[in-house]
Amino acid sequence: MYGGISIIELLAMLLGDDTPADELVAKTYAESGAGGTWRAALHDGFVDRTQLPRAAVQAGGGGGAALTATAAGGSGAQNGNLEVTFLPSSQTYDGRFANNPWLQETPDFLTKVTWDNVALISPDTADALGVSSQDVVRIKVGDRALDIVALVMPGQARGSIGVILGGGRTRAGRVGNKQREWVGGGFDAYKLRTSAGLDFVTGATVSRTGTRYKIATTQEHHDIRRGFSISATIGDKEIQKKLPDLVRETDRAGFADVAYKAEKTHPYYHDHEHGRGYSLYKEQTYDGRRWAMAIDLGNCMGCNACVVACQAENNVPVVGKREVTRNREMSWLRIDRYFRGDLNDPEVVGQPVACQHCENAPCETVCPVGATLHSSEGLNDMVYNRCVGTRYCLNNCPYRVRRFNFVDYHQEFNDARNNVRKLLFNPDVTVRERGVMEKCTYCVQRIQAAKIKAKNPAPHGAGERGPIADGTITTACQAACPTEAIVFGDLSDPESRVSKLHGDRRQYELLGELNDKPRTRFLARVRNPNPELAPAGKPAGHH
Amino acid sequence: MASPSEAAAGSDGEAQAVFRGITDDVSRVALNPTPKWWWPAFGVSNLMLLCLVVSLYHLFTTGIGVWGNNNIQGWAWDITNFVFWIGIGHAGTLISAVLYLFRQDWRTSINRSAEAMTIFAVAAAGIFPIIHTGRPWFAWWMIPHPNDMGMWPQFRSPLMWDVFAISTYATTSILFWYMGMVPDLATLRDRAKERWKQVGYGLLALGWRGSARQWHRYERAYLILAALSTPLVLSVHSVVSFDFATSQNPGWHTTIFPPYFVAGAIFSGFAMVATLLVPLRHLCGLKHIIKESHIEAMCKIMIATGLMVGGAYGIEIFIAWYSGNAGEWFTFRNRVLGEYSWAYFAMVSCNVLVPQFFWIRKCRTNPWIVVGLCILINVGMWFERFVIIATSLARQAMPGMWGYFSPTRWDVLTFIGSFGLFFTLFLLFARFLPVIAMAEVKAVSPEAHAGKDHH
Amino acid sequence: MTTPANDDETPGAADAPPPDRPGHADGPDGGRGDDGDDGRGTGNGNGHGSDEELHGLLAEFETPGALIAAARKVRNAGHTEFDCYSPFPVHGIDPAMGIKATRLPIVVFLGGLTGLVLGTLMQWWMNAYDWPWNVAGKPTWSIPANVPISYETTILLSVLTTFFGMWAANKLPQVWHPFFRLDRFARVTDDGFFLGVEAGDKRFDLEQTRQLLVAAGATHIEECYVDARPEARTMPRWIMAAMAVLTMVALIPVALVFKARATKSPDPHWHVFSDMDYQPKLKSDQPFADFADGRANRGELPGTVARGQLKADDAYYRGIAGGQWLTGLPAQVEVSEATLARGKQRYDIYCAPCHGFDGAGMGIVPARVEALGGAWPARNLVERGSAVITMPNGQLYNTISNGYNTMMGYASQMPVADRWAVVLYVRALQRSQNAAESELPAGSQVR
Amino acid sequence: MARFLFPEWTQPLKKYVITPALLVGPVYIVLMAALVKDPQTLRVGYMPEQPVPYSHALHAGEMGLDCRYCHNVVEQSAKAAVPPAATCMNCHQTVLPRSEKLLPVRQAFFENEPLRWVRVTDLPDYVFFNHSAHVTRGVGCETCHGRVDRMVRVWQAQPLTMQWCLDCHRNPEPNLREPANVTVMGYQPAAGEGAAVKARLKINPPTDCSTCHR
Repeated sequence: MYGGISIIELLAMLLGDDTPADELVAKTYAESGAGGTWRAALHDGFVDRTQLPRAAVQAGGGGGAALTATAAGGSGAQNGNLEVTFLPSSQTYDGRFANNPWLQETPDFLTKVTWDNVALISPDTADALGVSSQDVVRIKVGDRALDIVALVMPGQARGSIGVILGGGRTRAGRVGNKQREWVGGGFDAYKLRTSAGLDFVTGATVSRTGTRYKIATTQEHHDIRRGFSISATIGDKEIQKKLPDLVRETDRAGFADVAYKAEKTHPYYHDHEHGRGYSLYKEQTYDGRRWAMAIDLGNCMGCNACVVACQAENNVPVVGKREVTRNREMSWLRIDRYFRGDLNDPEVVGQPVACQHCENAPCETVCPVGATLHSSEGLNDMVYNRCVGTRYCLNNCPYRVRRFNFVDYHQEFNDARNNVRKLLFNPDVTVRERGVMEKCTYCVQRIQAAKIKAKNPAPHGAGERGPIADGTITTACQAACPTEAIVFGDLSDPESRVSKLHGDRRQYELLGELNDKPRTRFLARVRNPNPELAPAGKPAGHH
Repeated sequence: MASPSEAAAGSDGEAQAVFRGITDDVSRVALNPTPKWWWPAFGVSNLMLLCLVVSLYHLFTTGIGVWGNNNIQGWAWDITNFVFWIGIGHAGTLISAVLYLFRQDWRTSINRSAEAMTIFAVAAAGIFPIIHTGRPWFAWWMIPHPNDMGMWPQFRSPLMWDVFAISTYATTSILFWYMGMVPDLATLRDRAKERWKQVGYGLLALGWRGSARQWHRYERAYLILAALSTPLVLSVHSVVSFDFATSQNPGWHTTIFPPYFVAGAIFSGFAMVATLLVPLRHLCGLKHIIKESHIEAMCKIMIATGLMVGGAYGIEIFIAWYSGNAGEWFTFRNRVLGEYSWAYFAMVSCNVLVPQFFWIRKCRTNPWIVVGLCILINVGMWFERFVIIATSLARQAMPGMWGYFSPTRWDVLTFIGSFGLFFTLFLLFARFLPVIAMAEVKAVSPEAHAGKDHH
Repeated sequence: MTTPANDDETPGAADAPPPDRPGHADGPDGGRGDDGDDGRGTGNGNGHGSDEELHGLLAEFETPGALIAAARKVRNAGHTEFDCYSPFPVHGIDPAMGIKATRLPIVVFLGGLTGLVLGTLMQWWMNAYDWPWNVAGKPTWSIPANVPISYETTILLSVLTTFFGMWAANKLPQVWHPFFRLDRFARVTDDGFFLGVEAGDKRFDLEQTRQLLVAAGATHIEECYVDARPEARTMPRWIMAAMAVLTMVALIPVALVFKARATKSPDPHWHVFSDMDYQPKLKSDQPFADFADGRANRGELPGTVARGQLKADDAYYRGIAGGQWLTGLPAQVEVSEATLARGKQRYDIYCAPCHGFDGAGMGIVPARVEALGGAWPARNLVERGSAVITMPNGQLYNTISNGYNTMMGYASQMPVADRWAVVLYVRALQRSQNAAESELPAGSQVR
Repeated sequence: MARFLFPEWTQPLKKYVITPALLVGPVYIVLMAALVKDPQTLRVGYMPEQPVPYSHALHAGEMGLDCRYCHNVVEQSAKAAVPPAATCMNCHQTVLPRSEKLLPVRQAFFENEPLRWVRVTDLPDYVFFNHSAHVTRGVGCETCHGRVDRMVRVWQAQPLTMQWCLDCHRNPEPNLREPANVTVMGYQPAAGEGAAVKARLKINPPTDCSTCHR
């Protein structure tokens, strides 16, 4: 864009050849004998029939038992003999993407930490060390020492400190440089990592430095373990009670029962069974298309691809660390992560939550100006330019998926240096200003584009107008999902994938007892753990 | 006719002296040179008002983000302050209208200042629904008017009900207050010595001359306004409570809210009236008009409403448990035992325990104790709204979006500023307008029947 | 404590010197106030000026009870144009004076009813009729949700009717009244009880009425005069002038608005609130200074191939087959009436301006050049023996796409399919322009 | 100081000044606010200076060029496209090739700079209008842009407010014509033409929020 040159060109120039890079590559391609034209290969993105041969592998016997023992017991090492493992960051990898604010603000899929890298300590070890989350600890290995903020992480192995790499850079750029506590930037974990121990080192000593450092997480926005102890217990107990309702799961045996219906598995609210079927008034009906989504929890692995895709597609602003600590992250799609069971060896459950597009949307009733209304196709439309920002809809949304622009998150564009970043915006989506509410729209810009395209006559010929075939419209999150956990489509077409998933016996509505009639439905996960890996005393699946 | 009036009626000149005494004492407050205590008080109020101006400027130029509100607690101090002030703004109309309908003659000593307080509290409350919006410059979209968007307001929203309820209430309160004040403004007109006051009060008094034919219609209109204000005052806080009661959130979605809010409003309103009047009667030398018995009566009402509010707290919890609704029950357990339990216990102790001191006579008669307890009650009532709004929102149905609210300095400044607005207006009122309804006090005094034949 | 109002307890004090009335020393009505005071100063019936007119008699009583008794007497004496004045409503005076119950409650009821109907109609019309929104799947009209607002509008209109109705019925505001001229009357808002009989009453007689009032127990009786000079009753000129000026000033914005409506302006329109009207995003047709070409639109990036833009088919995209111009048509081009119609439409839009609708080369552009004194005929596409007739389809397609000689390429204006349609149409045009009459279908030959 | 007495001439003031002012004043204020805010006052008639004195009246009117000659993607895309200088040069390399007025066009063409036309019809960025969806359904250019063939310098002819859009979305028939004639200026649709087009093309314009706001 700025007339730079690529590595290939630079190397070629050093060799005295100033052919442009694309020609060099094309030439190499032609010489490689891969067949076909370079242009075609570039278009397809791959060259057919060049994959590696399929290999046959077999699991070695008995390995599982050993793994189980380690996971459950851990090393139980004492301070001074702790293990430190170096983990690539899920956001900045080894630090190379540190200057990308989208990634910096994407919450890590397990820790939900943004803008910083941390040292993960298991709850037991943390208790033994007297360390709690947000304490800055000094990790010493030999003569090397690192001050880094600790995060008590359920599921981290006992006696092992997981140090996440990728922070503390000083020349990454305006975003990625190590900054003040309120801005983030993390800690330089390479102070501890030598070529002698690239993946892990042992013999570490951990001590508290006495200072604290605010971590910005998008879940448990503050440390629930601090303060009044009953409060933490109440919250934790409640989460454990709610979980089977929110994230429904079954095991192979449960699923084998032909009468299994995820809808009926967990009556958290006692009237769940008979909360349906009666209405005081005549409800609205939808004659035409009915857009809907299905999210298969069995496929979702919490990789965050959908979160970033949504951010890119929908002009979702990056708000910065301080705003995240104030619970003001703007991401329209969040992946809730919960721990279940023993905190030292928990099961992790995740759930992507965006606007559910309820047919009886509680947010709509309360808007005084009609800024959020239902479309004739069942979308819960949000009109940014009508919004006066009472935030009542946010308060009344049981799923808490609405996001408010508390300050002008696009103020940086007043600065000419950021001009080029305007190119990041999707021109088909409004860039929201401060004071308005926003939320997932089911990528309505894509829906509208497809609808117009389907109705427009073909470039020539006498106006062919076709229906929108199932799969023509993909939402950004769906397109990015590597496991196809998200399916979007039209419920009025009984053959569409989404219709079939909505009829699946694994489907259930999130908080269905409220009778909001969400258009997004979840499919219960079928857990099928290896019995040898399942921890002792915890049967695989527990319903 | 009661016997004291007969005694008073014995001498006609005495009756006139009594009336003149009332006129003198009340007019003196408005017409005499500014008392020494007024300027420092006004200065402090103005400083607080300045806080409001500064924080509003910062708010309008930066956004709601200057406050601690977030995507979990969309409302926090802003709406807490709004409900707090609107609650306080209930006592005035209640004293004026309801007690008038019940023929509680003692109200005449306090109704004028209580009404004034109502209006100023409604003014302080009224700014919050507007400034709490993200784009206050578009708040006028809530007023139904033809426009080039072809859009109308959405009347199912309780916020629209609020718009109508509060504007009706503000209008009614102001008209009621002003109408009641006209004869007294005429008194000030006729006694003012400076030309600007003569003209000013003269214009405000509309040429009132106490004609019997005019008194006749005036009294009838006053009665009608009282009759209209009584259901209105009950409806306003009910409508405010609908903001919460008609929502879907556990902790908000409660049928008990309308009566509970109204009781709380009367409770806090009387506490505020007492807080203001106890010093006022000392400072303005009105002890013989605003008598100790009036303060005591207000204290007794506070015991009653405090118990009602306490009962509501108990019933809320009972119903949450009895409903068997797991989410509801959790919200209430969390309220009492969760991370906001400090706010809950502040609320209960201030609202339920504190008024119990009023059973003791000394606590009702000692001005320091009365003011102290009343301030505590208002603190408690603020916490009640905070508990309902912020703590209910903190832990709703999705544990993935649980959070904790921390106010910023701008939250505090805005709140202080709203007090500044209230006190500034009240001090201006206490300085320039008749703080006591002279005509009404005269009308209910035993001397009003002097010289009548007994048939 | 004494106040000016009760300095004069004795009737004689009515002869007190006239008070100062500053502010009326000059102007057309200067001295009017003094005249009024003179009238009052000598107000006991002797010697007031001829420009004074008797308004009535004002009697003072000591107690409310005395006032009631006096009112009854005056009424029994047949007076109707009289009124009692008191600092507070004296109970029992209404029957004594014969005041009929006011009709205010009925008016208020009607006002409230109007409020109820208007409030309900407004909500129905706005939410259920004019634009029925689908709000949370609820019915567009359901009474319960509309009760609070209907209720509030009912109360609001009732209150407004009460308030304004009462003042209107009382004929207030009326800051001027003859009795205000009497210093004593100032006590009516303090401790005085007065009964005033107006001179306009048909039973009024100065002496008899005075006797009646004395008999009724008045402690003090005064005559009240009004200034009868016309200049005291006409508005001062400056008020008229101010009103006229105000009216003129109010018309200025009206004039400005109508000017704005009637004229065109090169200035961009005024955004009252420009929220999100201009967003930081870049749209395809926006300028963008950070790129050398000044455009935000990047077009195709060199060295990349977008999905679906491989365009590997030479015959279709370039009109070449086997290194030669394509002579037939690519497989994608369907020879049909629809294609031909499309081709004609596109030809008429893009080609006809130069080549003419008949293809003869004299379109509007060459005609314009000629009119301006130049000469630049476009190529005749249909001329018998022209190279255009013999050139292969592929070459014709290529000429449309990339231009030839002074003709620019139309690849950016016409999609590929359209260009082939135009090729098809040009062929048809050539054929039709050079057709023999015998080739026409039977029945359409020129007779 | 003596009492102040209001003079008697205040009596007619009530009748002739205060009451009329109270009645007329609010009406005046509301009416003026409405008039000022009215798009007819604020928006219609915006006629900016253009970098080149291009005359639609000459090209589209007198010479009869089809709108689509320059606004060529109007049938396929959301935007009608402001033509690049190359489109001008299609003709102007031979017609008036040395004209002073056309200097910016030649400069833009030969130096690959954009010709910065000033946008006349500009909707706020939160409104997503799609030309193709309207033009291919038979909404004429003229309906929104007015008689461009008579404008020497183009000006905004319609208020383009939401209410104005809604009026047509709710009752499209009066503004529909055979799609082949969309570019015809001064077109008079035959009786029943709109209804026929609406039925044939199954035109049912939505009034959902997300139709225009995304």
